[in-house]
Amino acid sequence: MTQKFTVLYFASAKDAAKTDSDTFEWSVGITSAALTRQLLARHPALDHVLKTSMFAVNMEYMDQDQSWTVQPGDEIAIIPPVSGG
Amino acid sequence: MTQKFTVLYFASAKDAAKTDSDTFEWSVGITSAALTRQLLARHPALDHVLKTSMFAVNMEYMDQDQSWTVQPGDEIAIIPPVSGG
Amino acid sequence: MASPATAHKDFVKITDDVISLDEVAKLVRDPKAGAISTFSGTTRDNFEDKEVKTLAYEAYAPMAEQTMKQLINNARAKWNDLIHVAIYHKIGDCPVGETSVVIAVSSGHRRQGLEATAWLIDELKVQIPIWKKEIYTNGGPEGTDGGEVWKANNTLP
Amino acid sequence: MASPATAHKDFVKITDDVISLDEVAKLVRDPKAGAISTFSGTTRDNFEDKEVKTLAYEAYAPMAEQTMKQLINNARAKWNDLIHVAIYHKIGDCPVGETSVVIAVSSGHRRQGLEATAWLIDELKVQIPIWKKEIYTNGGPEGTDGGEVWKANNTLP
Repeated sequence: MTQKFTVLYFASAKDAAKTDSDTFEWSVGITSAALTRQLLARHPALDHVLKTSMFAVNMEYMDQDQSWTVQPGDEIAIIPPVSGG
Repeated sequence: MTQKFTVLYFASAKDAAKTDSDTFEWSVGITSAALTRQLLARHPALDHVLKTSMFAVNMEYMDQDQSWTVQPGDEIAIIPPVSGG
Repeated sequence: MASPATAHKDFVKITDDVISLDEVAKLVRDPKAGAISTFSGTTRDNFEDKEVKTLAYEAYAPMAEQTMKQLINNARAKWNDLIHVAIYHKIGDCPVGETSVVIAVSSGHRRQGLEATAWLIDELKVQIPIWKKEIYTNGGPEGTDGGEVWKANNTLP
Repeated sequence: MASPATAHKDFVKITDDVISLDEVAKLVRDPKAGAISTFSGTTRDNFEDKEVKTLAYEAYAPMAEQTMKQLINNARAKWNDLIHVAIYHKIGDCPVGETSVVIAVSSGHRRQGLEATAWLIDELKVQIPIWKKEIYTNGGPEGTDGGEVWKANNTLP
């Protein structure tokens, strides 16, 4: 069985990716840096957005200064600068 | 024509005076100190209340450290410590 | 071009009626407002371990309304972003859970409205000629009178 | 004897519906509460001299609600007098004058509720995954599109 993970796009990330979500095939040990490369390979227009965005994994913000490893089934979200209120 | 002024009592002052207002006859030059004496003569039970109350004249608080003179037609109020809110 | 500036409006009222937060908040709505801050005072069921049955408020109503207007003027002098301001205070009985006072402030941005709301309730409690009588139950058989007392606001919040 | 202490309740919601201040404030009513503080964010008709036609909000709804709950937990750790707390945020269109967010906090006494309300809206604006798009009129003929832009909250209030 192929394992997968999901990436969600919101706001300017959704506009750049022209979709609100993607599914990627999971490969063992894929890191946040490798994820970023995969995202840009699929959606070059995300380049600018990713520079100012945070990642959330399973609805928790990730520390931007630390690398992390994607797990199968993870729900990863690109969180551009927020503007609620 | 006899000239008059009114004194209003609120809260604990009303309880002590057992009325919510009185009319006094105005005499030339009556001061705040003389007013206090007249109030106590009419309502000895006001003694305790007056120690912690303010006067308002025509709906303006009076400076407690300054004497003032009652004018005919004045509406004077005894304002015990307030507790709105 | 944004629409022309709105005239600032003040609403003050001493009322026998139940106060509706929504109604008071609606008074301060404005297309120029980005924020509406409100404070409601409600009757707590206890005061220093005594069980409160009800509160009764009394006011020197015309002076209370005039003093509220002065308070709003003073707030406008301190915070220039305020748009409309409303202060409603109930008199008469105010049972547990009911609203005794509502302050509502609209402002362009949130900071000044929030600060002004906190300041207005602080000042109201020391300046406005309104008095609260707390009527206690004494914890004995139903209906037993636990006494009543005119409160004085202390100056600490 | 005062009645037993109330369980503290949190209410968070991301909703398509119009938000009623009264409804949200009613959620936090409690016989132990002496104060209910609220903050409502409303759509202003202008941003830096551009005329705003409408706002549209988008949220990562499940994470937004979860993050709101965490925010409330953090507020409770800072202020121990809070009773119930509600945070409602609208998504979708939010025309000028309409309410995008309501925060309501009940507390035993007023100070902590007022402080927590101000803190919660500050933190909401930097932490909660919600995005606002401003859609402008350009001041030309009716219906002319003045463009739109995803906003970012700056960290200053």
